[in-house]
Amino acid sequence: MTFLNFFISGISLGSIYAIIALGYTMVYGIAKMLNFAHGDVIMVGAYVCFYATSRYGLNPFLGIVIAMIICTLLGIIVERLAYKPLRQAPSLAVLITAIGMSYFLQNTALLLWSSNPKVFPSIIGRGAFKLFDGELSISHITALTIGACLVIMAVLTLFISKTKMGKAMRACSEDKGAAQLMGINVNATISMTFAIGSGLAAVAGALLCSAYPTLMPTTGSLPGIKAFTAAVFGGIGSIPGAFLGGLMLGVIEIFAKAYISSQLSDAVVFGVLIVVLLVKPAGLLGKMTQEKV
Amino acid sequence: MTMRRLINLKRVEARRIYLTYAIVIAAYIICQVMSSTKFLSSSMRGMLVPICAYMVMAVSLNLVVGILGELSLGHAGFMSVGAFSGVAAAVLMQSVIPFAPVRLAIAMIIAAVFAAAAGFIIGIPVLRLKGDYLAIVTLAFGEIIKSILNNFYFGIDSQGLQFSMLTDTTRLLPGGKLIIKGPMGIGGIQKIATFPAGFILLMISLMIVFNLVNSRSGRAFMAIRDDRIAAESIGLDITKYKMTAFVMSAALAGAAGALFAMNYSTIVANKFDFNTSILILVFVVLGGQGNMLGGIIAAAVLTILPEKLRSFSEYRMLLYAIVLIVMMLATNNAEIKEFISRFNPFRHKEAE
Amino acid sequence: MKPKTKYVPVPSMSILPERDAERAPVLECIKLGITLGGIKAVEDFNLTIGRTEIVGLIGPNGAGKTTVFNLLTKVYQPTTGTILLNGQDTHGMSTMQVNKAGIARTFQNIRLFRNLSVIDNVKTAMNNDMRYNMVSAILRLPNYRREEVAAHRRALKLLSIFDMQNMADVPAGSLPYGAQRRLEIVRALATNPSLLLLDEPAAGMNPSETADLMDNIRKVHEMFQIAIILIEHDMSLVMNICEGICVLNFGHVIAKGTPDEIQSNPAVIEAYLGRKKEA
Amino acid sequence: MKKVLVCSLLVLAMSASAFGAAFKIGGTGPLTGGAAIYGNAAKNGAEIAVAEINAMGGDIQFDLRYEDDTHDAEKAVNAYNALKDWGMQISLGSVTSKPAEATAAENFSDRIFALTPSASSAAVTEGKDNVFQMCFVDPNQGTASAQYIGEKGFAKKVAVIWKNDDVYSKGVRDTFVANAGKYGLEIVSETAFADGNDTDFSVQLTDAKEKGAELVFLPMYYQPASLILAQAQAMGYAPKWFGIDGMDGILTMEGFDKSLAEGVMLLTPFNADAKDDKTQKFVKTYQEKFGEIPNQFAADGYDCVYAYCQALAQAKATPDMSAEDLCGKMIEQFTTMTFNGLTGENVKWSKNGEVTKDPKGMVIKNGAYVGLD
Repeated sequence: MTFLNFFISGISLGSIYAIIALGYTMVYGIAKMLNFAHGDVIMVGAYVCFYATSRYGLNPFLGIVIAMIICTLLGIIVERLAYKPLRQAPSLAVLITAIGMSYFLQNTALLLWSSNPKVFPSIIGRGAFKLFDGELSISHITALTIGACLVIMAVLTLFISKTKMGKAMRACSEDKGAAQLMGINVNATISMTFAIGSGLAAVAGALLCSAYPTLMPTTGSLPGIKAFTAAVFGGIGSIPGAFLGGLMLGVIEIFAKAYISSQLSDAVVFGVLIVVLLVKPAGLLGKMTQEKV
Repeated sequence: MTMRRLINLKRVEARRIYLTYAIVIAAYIICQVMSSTKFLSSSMRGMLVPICAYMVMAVSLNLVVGILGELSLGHAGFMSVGAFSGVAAAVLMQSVIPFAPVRLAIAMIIAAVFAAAAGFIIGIPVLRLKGDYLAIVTLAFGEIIKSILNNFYFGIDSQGLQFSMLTDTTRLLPGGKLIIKGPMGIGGIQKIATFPAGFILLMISLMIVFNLVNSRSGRAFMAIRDDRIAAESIGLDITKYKMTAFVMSAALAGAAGALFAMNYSTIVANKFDFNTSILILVFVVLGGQGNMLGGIIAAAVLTILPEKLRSFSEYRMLLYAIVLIVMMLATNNAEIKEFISRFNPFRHKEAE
Repeated sequence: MKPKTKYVPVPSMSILPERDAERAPVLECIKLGITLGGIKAVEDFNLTIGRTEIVGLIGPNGAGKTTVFNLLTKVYQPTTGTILLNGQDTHGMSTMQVNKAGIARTFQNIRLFRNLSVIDNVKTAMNNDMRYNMVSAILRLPNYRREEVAAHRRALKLLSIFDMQNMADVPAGSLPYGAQRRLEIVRALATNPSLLLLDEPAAGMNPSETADLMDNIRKVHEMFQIAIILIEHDMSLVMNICEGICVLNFGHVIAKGTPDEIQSNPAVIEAYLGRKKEA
Repeated sequence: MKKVLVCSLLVLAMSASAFGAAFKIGGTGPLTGGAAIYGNAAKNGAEIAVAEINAMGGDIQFDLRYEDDTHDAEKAVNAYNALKDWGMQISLGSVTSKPAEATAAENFSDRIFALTPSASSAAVTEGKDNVFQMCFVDPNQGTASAQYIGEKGFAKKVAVIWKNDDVYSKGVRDTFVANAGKYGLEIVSETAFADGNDTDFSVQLTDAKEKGAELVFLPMYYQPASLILAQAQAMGYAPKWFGIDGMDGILTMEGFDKSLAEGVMLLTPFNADAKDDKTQKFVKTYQEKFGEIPNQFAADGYDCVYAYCQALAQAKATPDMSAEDLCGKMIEQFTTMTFNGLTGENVKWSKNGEVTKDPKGMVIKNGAYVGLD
């Protein structure tokens, strides 16, 4: 039973990683850049949601909607100002700019909202589903996160495969030059990707802080890196991969803490990542592309 | 075909190498003179050694990122291995070698050897991967090194060296000394790192990298970077050369780590985290991949900049972030670059 | 450079068996095949190349010509069949090992080391001839200087075959197209191959450049006395220069023979020449 | 109106140096980054003290400057050097332990006296005659906690959760574990966390619960502690909780459900709910100026400045003295004087710079601190 409880803890942590990883993977898949500022957009989303609900007493779900709107705008602005001018630049330059953007968002948050941690009110309370006479409990927020992950995954998959914009995104991810020649507005498509990714980040922020309720300007950065790892784990660029990678990372982390060593759990998590990549060099669900000779 | 439009790479490269040496030497002399005549503020004087260490880190990472063309996000891990092994070695040698500069030199060599060994072990799995996957695995190794060092205890007593993991079970005999104390790192370090030592290490690193680049190994590195498949087709052993560059780079990072650590009285594994790896990567990218002088200048500028921004108090790191973004835009956006190059009289000689 | 011996043309055993010579063939492919993505890209490919023979590998687009090159150089490992290089089975070898064993190639889409100078492109290919180690390089020991000077001279000599010695210090990526193609050949030659694979060397060249290239290939052939396999769409080049021709279609060899035989082969005309005549 | 007054006091404080009659006092602390809460609190506390002292217009006037060290030894030394260039005469060391170790070494070699508000690692003062601490040393907190729990008979079976990559947490945990046996405590569960996996504590809590721990000792700052309390409640685990001074601040976190902390015990020298005038005045000023309730870091910062004020007055020091002269005088004063501040009465310092003051055992009842005795 303990094992199952740990498993559920792992799933609950993993679902948070998964929802952050979805944003990472989507931006990577289409814009081919590692958006290290994604974690900080999550933090901004969480702050907006926090202020909307605790300070202005709005309904939590309305808070999330407001956070999504603000984060979407933020994503578009960031993309326009910092990433768009570097479309032709080497990918490393974009990576560094993203890191600069991450510092920028963190420090802006520090100035705006101070360094004191805030306790985030859970958007759906702190209850749990009890199973087996209370031996097992799955908190509502975990259930909600997993549900949200599945819904987002389904919607994203449908969006990408069915809509015109989604098809444009797929085309851009395959070959930007060819997409342009086919009359696709590559810039608009990439902006759209950032907008969606940032909107997702707001949801992720609200869920992250509902599950683990402290909020600081640095709240997004470490889960961001973990989620990025999760995205790679599942095969970066693959939407189901991000979900699977996130869940697995969470479960591995909890099991490593429980059965190996709570001090070395990070080393174990990253060790597993390395082993997985050696066996499957493009991640669990990633596609290996062979260079044409 | 107009030959005049084509640049003579050999001449450009030779000029760049001499220019790099000349600027480093000149900067050293100026700093040394200013420092001895008290013309340099304490703040600047205090940064001389770390700047040297960061410059060596930039040169070292440039070997992997700029010359070999592989992205490493865990370079601080090697610095960490070097820092811990170097300082531990220096502590152990304290009574044997009383003369500090010699102790420092030996400690840096030991640090380089340990970091190279770490580079080799890590290189075996890492170099089988490509691109972003390789990058994420270096990040993972950086975190693993940090995690392990945070749980590593190392001491010496009359029975010899004692190690333990997770908890301190070294049970040192009376008179023994616990050198590495897990998350507390190493404390009470004798500050034997000096600016001249940093300068010498930088010059040696430059010599190693420049001479390597202009040899069969260096050509092989760059060939692999430019086209791996073609490099294989002309019989280059990709794995061997990637490993060579990786290990060499790790060794230099290790020596830099030892220099850095011995400039402070205390060192912890958390110092060498992902953010430090990124910082070094920023030096390399900002200075231009493969451009040693650029990396060195970027290391100096980005170390001094946050200090010079202190007068902006709470806006300091915000400004730093803005400056970083603006610099990346300015050096990488074609239009802005073109605009800036109009003001640079030397530009046309160096640019493609 | 290799010692110059008398040039004895030794034509292909397979294509021209009656002109077989006393020396062993440089390359023998026996029932070579590969499946890529479920499609049999090449199947039952048999070819034997004599010691100093020039063979053309032709066929319509997508016939599997470059795949054959990729099989020979182990970019792909063949699913079936055997490749004997100088009588030695290359099974399990990597691209690098095959090159050391004597195959050098050029690429259909030019693959130069663009940021390296022209001469460094050539010297990189001489890497396996050099013996000095990293310590010598870092400390600039005498053996480093000696070997570097020797390599430099040899590289210049090779470049001079293609009249490129005056571009030695130019970045390879900034060379004009034709020069880039020539440099790829020089780079391949610098690895001392016994078999040179040229993948569409004349692609994108105008007729006068093609004529120059033809001369150059002949010159190389004569100087180094090596076997050459040539993939080419320019029929005048192939017919002029090749002693034997192998025609590939849909991954299968449909004809082998001398240029004259191929030109009159009805299967070839139907599959290839008939439609390509205007080219 | 009061805000304006405080602000103008601050302006006065900052401009005191213009007259050249103020002591230049400087400190480093994390003002940005993940540890910014602690640095800003200490800085704010010190600023209030300086404003008050300067407003009184006595002989002792201060010119305070805090530099950001981002909780990093390297940056701390840079910050220290920047303060030296500014002309710092006496130092507030650094706020957090590892940076403080690095700057203390500089203080020692430059002969600039340092009194750190909150850097509690033993290595900060070790072997340095001119570096003093305002807070307890980590080892003392560990021992004191074990003694307190053992002697009061709170529990026999104890679990410890600590932050493995944090010097403070690790330091307290080490001496707590080493001394637990002496006071009849059995440590049944020991689990750790670190930066990057400090969100989910289910494993640590399950371990403690399954091993039957009656009390969980939390040597850590209040931010992770708040998560632990919330998660324990969610899994229905209700042991006794015992924290140390870093736990202070948990009640003032914006949005924190105070019922979670009901019954949490902690050893702290300061609590913002104390009824004495001094504390109440400080808390009021702090709230007006910074809009938050001060934690112990702020109180430590505040006390440091007042301790300096007292020592300088007693030593009859003047701002034109060199740092080295002041250093000698301060060593003399601090090893002999007794100080009454927010964080303790009859505070004394030993020759090695460690502070002696009584830790107050507190328990949280109905969302407020109550003395444990």
